[in-house]
Amino acid sequence: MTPLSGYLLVAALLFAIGLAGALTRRNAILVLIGIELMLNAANLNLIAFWRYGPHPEALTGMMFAIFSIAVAAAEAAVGLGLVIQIHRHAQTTDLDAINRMKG
Amino acid sequence: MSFVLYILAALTVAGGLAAVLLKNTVHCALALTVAFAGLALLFLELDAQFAGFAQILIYIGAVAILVVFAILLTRGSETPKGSAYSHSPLVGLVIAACVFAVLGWAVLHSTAQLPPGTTSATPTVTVADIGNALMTRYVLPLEIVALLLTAALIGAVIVAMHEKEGSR
Amino acid sequence: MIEKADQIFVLLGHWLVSFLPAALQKPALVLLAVVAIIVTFPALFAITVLLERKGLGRMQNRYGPNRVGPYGLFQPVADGIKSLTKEDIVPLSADAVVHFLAPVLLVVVVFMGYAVLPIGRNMTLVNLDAGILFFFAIGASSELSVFMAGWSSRNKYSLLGAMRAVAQMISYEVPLLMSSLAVVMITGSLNANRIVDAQNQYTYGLPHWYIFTPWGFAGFLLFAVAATAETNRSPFDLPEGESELVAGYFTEYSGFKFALFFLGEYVGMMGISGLGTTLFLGGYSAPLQVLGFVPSWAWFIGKIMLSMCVFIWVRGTLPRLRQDQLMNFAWKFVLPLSLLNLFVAAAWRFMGQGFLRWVVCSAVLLIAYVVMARVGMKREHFGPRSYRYAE
Amino acid sequence: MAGPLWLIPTVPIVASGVIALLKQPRRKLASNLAIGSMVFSLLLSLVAFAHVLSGWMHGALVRETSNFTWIHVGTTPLDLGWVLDPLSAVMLVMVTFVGLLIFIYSTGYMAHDENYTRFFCFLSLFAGAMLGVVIANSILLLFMCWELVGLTSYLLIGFWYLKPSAAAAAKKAFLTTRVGDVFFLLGIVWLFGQTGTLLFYHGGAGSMETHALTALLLERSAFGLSAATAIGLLIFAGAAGKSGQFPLHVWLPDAMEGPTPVSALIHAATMVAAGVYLIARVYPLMQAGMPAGGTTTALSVVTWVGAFTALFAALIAVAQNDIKRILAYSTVSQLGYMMAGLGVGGVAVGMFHLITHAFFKALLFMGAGSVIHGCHEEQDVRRMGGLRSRMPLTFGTYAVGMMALSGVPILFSGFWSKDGILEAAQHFRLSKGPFYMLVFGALLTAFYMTRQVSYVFFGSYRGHAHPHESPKSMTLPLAILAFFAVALGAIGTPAWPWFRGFLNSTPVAFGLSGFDEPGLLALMGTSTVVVFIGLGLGWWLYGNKSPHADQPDVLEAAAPPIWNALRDRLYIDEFYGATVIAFYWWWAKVADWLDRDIWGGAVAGVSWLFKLGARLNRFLDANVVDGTFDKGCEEISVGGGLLSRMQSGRVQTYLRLLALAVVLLAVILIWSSRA
Repeated sequence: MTPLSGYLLVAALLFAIGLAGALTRRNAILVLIGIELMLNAANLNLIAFWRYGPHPEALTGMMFAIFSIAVAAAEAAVGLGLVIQIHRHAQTTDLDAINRMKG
Repeated sequence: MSFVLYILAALTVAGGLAAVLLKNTVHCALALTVAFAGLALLFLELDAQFAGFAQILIYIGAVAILVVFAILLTRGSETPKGSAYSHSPLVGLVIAACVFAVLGWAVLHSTAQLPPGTTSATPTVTVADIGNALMTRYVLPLEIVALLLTAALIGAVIVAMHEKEGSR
Repeated sequence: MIEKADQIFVLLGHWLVSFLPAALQKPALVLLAVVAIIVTFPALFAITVLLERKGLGRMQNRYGPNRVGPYGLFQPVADGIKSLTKEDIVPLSADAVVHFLAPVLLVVVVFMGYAVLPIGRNMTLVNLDAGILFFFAIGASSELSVFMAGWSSRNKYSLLGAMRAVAQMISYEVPLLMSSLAVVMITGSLNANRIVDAQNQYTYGLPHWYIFTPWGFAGFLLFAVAATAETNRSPFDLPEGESELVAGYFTEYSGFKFALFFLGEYVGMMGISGLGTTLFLGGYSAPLQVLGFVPSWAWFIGKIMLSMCVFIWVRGTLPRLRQDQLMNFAWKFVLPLSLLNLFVAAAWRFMGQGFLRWVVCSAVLLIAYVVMARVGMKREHFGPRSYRYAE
Repeated sequence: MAGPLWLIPTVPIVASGVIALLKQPRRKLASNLAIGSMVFSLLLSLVAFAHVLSGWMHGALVRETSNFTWIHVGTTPLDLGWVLDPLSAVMLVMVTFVGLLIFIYSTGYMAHDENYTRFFCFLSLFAGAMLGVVIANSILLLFMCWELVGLTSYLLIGFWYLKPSAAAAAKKAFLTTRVGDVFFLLGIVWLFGQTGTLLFYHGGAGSMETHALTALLLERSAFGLSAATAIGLLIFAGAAGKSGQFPLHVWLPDAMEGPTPVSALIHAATMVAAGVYLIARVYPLMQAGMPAGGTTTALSVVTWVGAFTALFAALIAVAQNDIKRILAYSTVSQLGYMMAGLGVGGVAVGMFHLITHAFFKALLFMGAGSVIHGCHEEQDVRRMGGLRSRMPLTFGTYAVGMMALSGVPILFSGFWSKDGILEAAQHFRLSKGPFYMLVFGALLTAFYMTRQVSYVFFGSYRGHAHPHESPKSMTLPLAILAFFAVALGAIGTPAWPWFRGFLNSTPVAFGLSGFDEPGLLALMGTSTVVVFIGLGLGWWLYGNKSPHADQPDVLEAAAPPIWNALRDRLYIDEFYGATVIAFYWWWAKVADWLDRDIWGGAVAGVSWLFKLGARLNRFLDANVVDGTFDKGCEEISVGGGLLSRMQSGRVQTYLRLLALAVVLLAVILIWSSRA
């Protein structure tokens, strides 16, 4: 088993953990945490591919990782802002309680 | 397939699991930072110095703090009374498991077919190279990201802004 | 001979490890260096504490500590022993694990910062390509320990103190970075050694320190302000404002953990002044060419201690800000100026040699400073509360 | 030189635009902008004037035009352009100069008004429009600016729009002038139709030039009038509307509701003079085909109307008690003089009176403003008195203006200009009527001015306020104007008829030979005597005694009915009320009735039918359709319920479905790729 696949497996595991968190946790913030984990797993993938790819000097994977880190920061800021706003409106961050869109 | 990788992977995964499983929200956040740190170290292990430090700076220095702030602002710091999990968590778990299964299978299956020659050759990438790349080939994405960040900043401020009395 | 004096520690280290088998030499050398750092700076910390207590005493018309030993010189030792032997109290409702981890993390992080600082010629622990970035990354994670301390204590003073501290650190981290970026930009490298080398040259016996350029000077001032806030020193020491929150985020700490916080704080101060020295004050380089015979590490230490004295002096002089003033100052004054400084540095870079760039750059910065100060004062940006905690 | 002429009106207009954007508190800036623009225009005007002057010195008739095509309507081009000739040059200088003084004056007068900036915005807009009227070489451009002037006048009369009287006055002014403008527009269209050009002077092709005029003369129209005459009359109707000639004078006295500087600038010096100027501008048309020494129909109409207005307004002015109304009516009558002067004596005579009048009437109005300001917005002359000592500067200047207006001999400009008109009227062929009217008017003028002055400045103070002298910014313009009210006479004496020479661009030389004309000296004697009779009468009746505010006027005591008739402005407004407005009222009623009963009834019937249909429809709906329809709805809603079960509104449900879908997709992908 090559080191690349090792990293990829770690990333996949992390992604799955994040997904599980996002899918099962009650608290909106924890869902966000899960999403962050997934993003990071993706970053790990990018870096790993960059490192073991045929053209590391092209920096493509690295750049993608850096950009995605930057974007993730923005995503976190906006997401948490939304959570705070939701908390102001609904006085809770329990996602099961917030089902006003119920059909 | 070094020994360090195992340790770091264990650290990261442990952090991630803790972040997802712990009951107390703040503990989750702290565990998340552990996961982040592990990832940063993994990046370093992958000779991606810049990315690693950026990871620390942004995720531990900013995102984690943001999360913590959000937790305190939403009074989430005290452990919830009832179950920490939403309705029927098993379904979620199963789905996550499926995803992992698919991904893992894909990884193993595809890397098995990879020609084994292309693994070594540590790339020598200095920060200067990254800077040049950012300023030449990736300048447009850079600008766009800058724009995005500005927009996100303003947006976040406006979204989280405290309405004055009587505006609602 | 001078060369020997300069490289004494390096040579010493090599000599010491030379007894070991070749395989272990390299890690041993690193270990040695780490130990050296971990020994040196707490010693400096002790001296600083004494200096501070005596100096503040003088400034406030009283004797400082003068009982233990001649002129109270052994006061720090006594303090150390005391805090070691004191009972370590952990509040019942506190989150024990986090409560314990917080000071440890702080100290670890703070010491890690020294890894990239060139303490002397060839005396950088790890000569990282992205050293400065590393320093900032590590510094950023010290906020986390502060938060952990405050939150885990289950004490509203601690929590408020921690939130204040974290907010303040985040706010001032941005100008800190920005003002350092100017240097990085000019040098074209994030490597601390390169930055020092760029400054370590002389014309007419005068050094090329960045502080001796308009943008460098402005940058240094901004950096100093941001650093003071970053390390929660007065006048930015709200998180520990005794009058409001008993002792801020380490209210609930006692004994050795408290000592660790204390240590961490001062070592952090030294670290950040070391960074400032590296960035603006020419690192370990001598202020005059003729003084080149003095060993480089001496210069570095000297500069750090000097800036510590400045810290103490400021603490003895300035009153404490209000929270909203603090925030407004960061976002509406320091940050814009540091951004402008970045542009000015760029202009400096491209205006070639000659006299003109001096005039232009200084003029721009000066005018901007005056105008913004005026506007800020008139608009009363230091006015009503603008910052909120959890509602 | 005609090229940059357009700058003169443009600059104030731009200034007004800028001021319009200013916020309320930027008062200083606003007034400075307006004044600055005026100064600029004044300088340019002076340059232009000097240019014309030098040309005249070299014995050449300066008439430079610069024309361009504005737009093509279909194939016919609409031309605009501006002209620089003695007429416009003189007018330019007058307007800009008086305007500037009044602007300065306003900074003092309006100092406490919260709509300061708005005021100056309107004021400089007006100035620009007026200057546009002056330099216009295209009757279309002239009409545009004409209307713009009307608009600003409306805005400024109604400046204090919170006062209902002001609002009403503004509306009245607007509508009344509209009446004239309709005729004016007709005239323009006709002229354009006949001559095919809008330009006055266009190198021989203009409508005011011989080629076109002869054509117009030959063209016959209704009542056997030549097209020239008919058009002239139509245009004169417009002029009469603006210049408040009988019977369209009613708006002008009411216009005094506006701020006093406005009255001074618009309703004394410039805008009302625009009518006169218009006649002067189209004078070639008016006098087209004039037999030697004779006159034309158009001109005689102008003369009669003017003379009648002069007398009639003077009569009314005698019995007014509002300081500004008196001046307003005197303005009307003076405008009558100008018209008559144009009618009998040609451009120079009328224009000369226009210029002198502009100065001393502006002076009088601003003096009145100063008085009102000093007496704290008191306008009733009976509640003033004895201000001589209290506001000496105002008194001095006002006295000068009053004497100029009443035409005190030799010293004052009014004398010379009025004298010119009288002399011309004396030689009027058709009848001596106008002459006698004007002479009597002169007497009345002297009389009512004396009455007013003695009411306001002599005797003892009868008001309740504490009068005080006005600020520098108000008295300084007064002084300057007073100087000109005296000095301007010098350029129009028979001895040295510079003005006439300048306008007709004929050389003039100084020489007392000018007085040798038969009957001139006699005439001057007569007018002198008349004036002094007026003054004496006034002083005898009102001088220095201070009747109590409520006790009846001397004349009122003597002859109540006449007095009341005069005081009520000879019932002209009432007459209009009883005829025109009543007619409209009645017509509106009729229309209303038609609408309400005939059409309304029809509509109601139709709608009733529809309602019937609708009722039927509803009945069907309720009992036939709904039954089945509701069933269907229930079915659907039941089915929908099943579907909507999935729409749990829980984010995580959606997330899960998403993830599941991803998994399925991946599986399918892999499977397909393997196969």
